[in-house]
Amino acid sequence: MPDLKTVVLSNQEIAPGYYRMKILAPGYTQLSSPGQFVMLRVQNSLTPLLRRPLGIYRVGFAPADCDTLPPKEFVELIYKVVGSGTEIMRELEVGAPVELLGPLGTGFEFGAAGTEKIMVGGGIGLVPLYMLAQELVKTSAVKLLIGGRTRDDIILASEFERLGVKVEVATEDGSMGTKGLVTKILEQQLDVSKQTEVFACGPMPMLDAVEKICTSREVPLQVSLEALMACGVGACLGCVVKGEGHTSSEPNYLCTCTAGPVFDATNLDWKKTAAIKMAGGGK
Amino acid sequence: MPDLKTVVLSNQEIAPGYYRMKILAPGYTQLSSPGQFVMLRVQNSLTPLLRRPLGIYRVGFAPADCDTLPPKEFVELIYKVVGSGTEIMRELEVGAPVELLGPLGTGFEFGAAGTEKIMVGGGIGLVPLYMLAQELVKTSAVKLLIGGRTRDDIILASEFERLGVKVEVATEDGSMGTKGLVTKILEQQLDVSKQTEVFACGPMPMLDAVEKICTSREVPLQVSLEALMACGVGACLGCVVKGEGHTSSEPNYLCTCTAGPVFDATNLDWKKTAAIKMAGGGK
Amino acid sequence: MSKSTEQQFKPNLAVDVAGLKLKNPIMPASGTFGYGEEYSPYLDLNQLGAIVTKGMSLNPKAGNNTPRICETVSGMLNAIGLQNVGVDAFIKDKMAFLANYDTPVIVNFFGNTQEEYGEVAARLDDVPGVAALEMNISCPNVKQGGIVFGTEPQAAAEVISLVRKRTSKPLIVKLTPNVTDIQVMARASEEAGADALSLINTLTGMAVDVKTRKPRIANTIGGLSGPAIRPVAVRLVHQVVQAVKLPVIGIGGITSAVDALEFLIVGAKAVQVGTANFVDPTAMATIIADLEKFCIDDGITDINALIGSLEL
Amino acid sequence: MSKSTEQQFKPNLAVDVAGLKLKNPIMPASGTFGYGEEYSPYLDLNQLGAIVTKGMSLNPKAGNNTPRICETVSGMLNAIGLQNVGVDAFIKDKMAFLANYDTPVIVNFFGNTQEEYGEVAARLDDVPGVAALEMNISCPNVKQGGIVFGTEPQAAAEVISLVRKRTSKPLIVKLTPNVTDIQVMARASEEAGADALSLINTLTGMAVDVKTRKPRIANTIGGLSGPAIRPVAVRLVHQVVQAVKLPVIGIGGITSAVDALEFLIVGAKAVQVGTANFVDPTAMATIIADLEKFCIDDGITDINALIGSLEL
Ligand SMILES: Cc1cc2nc3c(=O)[nH]c(=O)nc-3n(C[C@H](O)[C@H](O)[C@H](O)COP(=O)(O)OP(=O)(O)OC[C@H]3O[C@@H](n4cnc5c(N)ncnc54)[C@H](O)[C@@H]3O)c2cc1C
Ligand SMILES: Cc1cc2nc3c(=O)[nH]c(=O)nc-3n(C[C@H](O)[C@H](O)[C@H](O)COP(=O)(O)OP(=O)(O)OC[C@H]3O[C@@H](n4cnc5c(N)ncnc54)[C@H](O)[C@@H]3O)c2cc1C
Ligand SMILES: Cc1cc2nc3c(=O)[nH]c(=O)nc-3n(C[C@H](O)[C@H](O)[C@H](O)COP(=O)(O)O)c2cc1C
Ligand SMILES: Cc1cc2nc3c(=O)[nH]c(=O)nc-3n(C[C@H](O)[C@H](O)[C@H](O)COP(=O)(O)O)c2cc1C
Ligand code: FES
Ligand code: FES
Repeated sequence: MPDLKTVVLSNQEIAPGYYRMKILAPGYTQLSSPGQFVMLRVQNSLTPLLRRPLGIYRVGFAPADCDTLPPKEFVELIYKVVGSGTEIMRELEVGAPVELLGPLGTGFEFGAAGTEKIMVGGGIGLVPLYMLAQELVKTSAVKLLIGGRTRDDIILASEFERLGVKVEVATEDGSMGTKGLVTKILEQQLDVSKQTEVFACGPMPMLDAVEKICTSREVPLQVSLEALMACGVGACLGCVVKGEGHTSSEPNYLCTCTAGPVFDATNLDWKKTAAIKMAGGGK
Repeated sequence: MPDLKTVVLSNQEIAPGYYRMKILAPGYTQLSSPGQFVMLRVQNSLTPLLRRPLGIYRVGFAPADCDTLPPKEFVELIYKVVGSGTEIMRELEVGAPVELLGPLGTGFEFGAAGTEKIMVGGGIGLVPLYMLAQELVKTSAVKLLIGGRTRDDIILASEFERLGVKVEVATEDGSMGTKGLVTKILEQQLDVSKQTEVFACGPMPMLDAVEKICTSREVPLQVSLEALMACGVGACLGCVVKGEGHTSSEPNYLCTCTAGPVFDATNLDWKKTAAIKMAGGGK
Repeated sequence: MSKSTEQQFKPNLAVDVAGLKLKNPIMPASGTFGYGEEYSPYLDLNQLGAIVTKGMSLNPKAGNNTPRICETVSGMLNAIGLQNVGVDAFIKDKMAFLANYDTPVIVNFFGNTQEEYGEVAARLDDVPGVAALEMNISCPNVKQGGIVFGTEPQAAAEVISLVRKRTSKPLIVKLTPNVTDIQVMARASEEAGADALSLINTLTGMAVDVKTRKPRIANTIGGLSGPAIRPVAVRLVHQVVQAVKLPVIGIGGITSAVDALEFLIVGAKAVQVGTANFVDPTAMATIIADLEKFCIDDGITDINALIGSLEL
Repeated sequence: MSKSTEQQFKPNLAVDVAGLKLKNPIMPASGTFGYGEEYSPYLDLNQLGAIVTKGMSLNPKAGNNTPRICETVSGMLNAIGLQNVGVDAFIKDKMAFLANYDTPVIVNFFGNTQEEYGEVAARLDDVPGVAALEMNISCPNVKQGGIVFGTEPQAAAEVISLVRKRTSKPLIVKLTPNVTDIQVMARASEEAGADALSLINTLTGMAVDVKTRKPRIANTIGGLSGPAIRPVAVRLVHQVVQAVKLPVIGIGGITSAVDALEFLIVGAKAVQVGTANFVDPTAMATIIADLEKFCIDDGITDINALIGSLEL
């Protein structure tokens, strides 16, 4: 989990409002596991003050600038511009200095080899599922169910297909794939599947619905959560969620940044977690 | 005194630590008079918070990008990198957005046509003297005495020579021109001159010495002062200097931003003004 | 609501503060807008909810030595020392300009003693065009060994009562944030006869030049203002709104409509913009326009519906 | 002095705070450095002047609801609610790790009642490896209707005297900035038996999400920290240094060696770095290196010569 002062290798819009950024990141191909994240300092300045937590989309090596140099190890992020920090990220050019802390947190367990894997995601919730898919396809059939309001919210589908993942899409307005919520196609899938494990990342209402579906069918579920974070390393206790059995006299707070961001759904006090409103970060 | 949201036209190092920036500035060729300044917001961000006061070096028109467009009216600044704001300025590229308030303040009186004019300056103190020289050479013989610690501090000499100004240099280490303080050559000049008017801009110890010399010889002197400024328009009362006859029961504070930055030396309570330490701006 | 109907209404931005009718809740903070004239080339003063002048005292005041200001992280320190032309010169020389506008003029004032406070208020009482008085109680009480009026409920109540007797204009008392319990000060001001409260004045602060080892401002200690202090200001306004029935004017670090909305939502009836004027002379015009836009986007027809809309 | 001789000395950075010998004046602020272990991958804990732990209470404490933090302009609000494992679990589970380092460990603690404060101090008293206690008095006194101990000189003095009797370790009292007169609190703490004072704890603040109309943190009000508050902190440390003889540890918005120097120059013997750790986990190492560089550049052989060197 090095703390790197490093540079942007590339930064491009991939869909309206969504960007892909490659950052030079020595060590990341060895260190990163699916579901982990980084804390990115978008510029050396006191506004915005805090680092931004961003999921690791992919790690790899990019060709060097000339033959005699070694290839460049990178981490790739996919981000949506929502506020001050991501606004600044959008403007970063090749070579811009950034500070990168990571990989951080506890990622996904891969589950039993061979059993069917269903991933459910929406928007930037797809980000941590990509590296997971890279692993899962090695041993199992993998499906990805993507949900969104309209077709503009559906990103990265072909990237997952290229890994051999079977992708299905649901949009609320029917502009792409099945019309309706992604949970509808999840239920249809689970109706026909036998041994399945589910991995989900996305907005809290979606995770909440997925949890209800999986729990009622006794399907194992791992979820990746978001939380407001200051440190990313378990020091500030800002990012906690309530764990299973939490009471105020016997607290069981779990740090999203260390115990998570990926949790086995049964380890969470699900009702209280689902009630968290992220109140936007914002200033 | 428009408040412009505008852009950088060019930005280059002209000597170690000194930069020249051209900014698109409709109206400036008509509005600006020698000795005035601008308040520049170097970027749209809350750190640094305040605008920076910078003297107007020159105004003019730059060729348009294509024949069918009108030429670009610009203001040109010369700045030394000393702290957070000028650090950011240094990094600004062509097209970078900046906010420009000005021209502000009261500049130089040109004095009697025909009498010899001696300008004394050092470092960025030369900046406001350039437009002054452009005016003075129209009617009078103009000399510029530049002082500095070493030859690296001597900037813009050839620019003034090109206007027809006779330039003499003094450096404390003798690496260029006369060895010693610029006030030494000022005294030599005044010894041989008859009707002379002096215009000075530079560090306070230099201005203080110049004032003593001119007062003792009854030579008219205008000085351009620096002060920490928040508003630049006379509203905050942060930038005051003590005027002639100032006492605490009968205060005579003058705003450097409106009554100045150029003052007739006799209008200032010179002892108290010379004692001001600018304590660096800094944070 | 469809896009087209959304655009069809013009939301009401007018608010009422202690009987003062303001076109909108945006006005400058005292000491950051001179006597109004200084910013008139940049801003149509008729657009503003009100104009608040630099603080006036009985006699002209010289102010502090220089340097008087310095920049801090997302803020600034000032120790201007309340330099002003004195209330008589103000009435004679500065009010005439402000009479050209139909915007209510709020005159900020202070004194070194109770009597001075009272006398300044009395002199302003029959001046036409003065819509209200804003009483700055963040000043040391010369007779009480320099303890700041606004940090002692008893001292504050006494001077406010005295001023109350000498003016018939709406009296806004401006509170200092440098106290343990702002609710005590707010209640004391209410009971003593204030018509409205405004807060916050600056937080006391200091900065040091590590090279020269000297304070960055001549007065050693100064007042911190700007965006850095906004969370403290929002908290104090929230606490005051809960403690008193008086209308409250929120002040502290406002640079944008969103910043202003924080104060309105916690319950301020209007807000003052200070340091932001220095950074952007047109800041208040932008804030007013953006407030209107916010209302339209959120389907709010009257900004008064937003005031105090905090959900706890 | 020529460039070459300038480089030849290694300045002394060691300071003494109430008998505690520190390698240098830099240590983390409580609650921003976990129990030390969290940052050990990024920083050699042996480099630090001291390690200050998260605040400990008698029983484990659950802390507040979420969201607990939010970013503000050049700062952040937190209302963690003093979540901690409880003093016994701390002694059992967390001290073992810290024993691997030769850096003094300062344990921050608090209570809901006088008795709880006393009991926590007593349990830490004979724990080997605990170099000193830092007593957080910014907590509401449950028995006194929730008034914060640190805002009432009498309440503060009582609880400090009581703790003083139950510990033989150096006792650092950490003051809250949310008071009218910090000098009164500082003197009360000195008289009650504190060996050193540390300040400031966070300023009380609040932020509102204007879209949802809700406070940004679940607790409504939180503590403001970070660079935004530094001028307030420097002022308070300056005032405290003038009021008492005790050594003072400066805290508030330090991100760089220059920031730390402001506090040292006004008279702090050491400083704590808080929020900056989140922004840059190596901040303290950089600050220590830059302090040394500053001394070399300025020809200062002993950092103690800088402490209190303010020129007024
Ligand atoms: C473990 C984890 C992984 C994430 N992965 C991704 C990703 O791969 N792609 C992506 O686009 N986004 C991701 N997010 C969300 C991302 O952190 C926020 O969108 C981002 O911080 C917003 O910053 P901003 O400055 O643009 O917004 P602002 O609203 O200006 O941010 C203000 C403050 O709120 C925080 N904040 C705002 N929204 C969120 C949020 N949803 N989650 C956490 N903090 C927030 C910011 O970090 C900052 O501290 C992830 C969040 C977490 C916790
Ligand atoms: C009327 C006037 C004309 C000037 N003309 C020029 C010029 O043409 N070229 C040039 O290089 N410099 C000029 N200066 C000085 C210039 O304003 C400062 O160098 C600049 O503000 C430093 O900003 P900074 O952020 O780099 O430094 P920092 O030290 O980070 O600035 C911190 C604060 O102190 C203020 N400050 C610091 N130094 C000065 C100073 N010397 N004068 C006034 N404020 C200061 C800054 O504006 C800012 O508010 C002029 C100053 C004045 C008052
Ligand atoms: C340069 C300056 C001068 C000020 N002068 C006064 C004054 O004369 N009277 C007063 O009540 N407040 C005065 N203030 C305080 C402001 O009115 C306001 O309360 C404070 O700056 C906080 O608002 P802001 O953060 O928007 O600047 C002054 C503030 C500044 C920055
Ligand atoms: C997330 C967080 C948790 C904190 N927890 C504690 C604590 O448990 N005990 C305490 O005395 N201070 C606590 N503080 C206050 C800090 O120790 C410090 O006094 C304050 O943050 C100011 O310093 P800074 O601006 O460098 O952060 C906490 C601060 C933060 C930001
Ligand atoms: S973000 Fe600080 S503990 Fe998780
Ligand atoms: S800079 Fe504000 S009055 Fe001159």
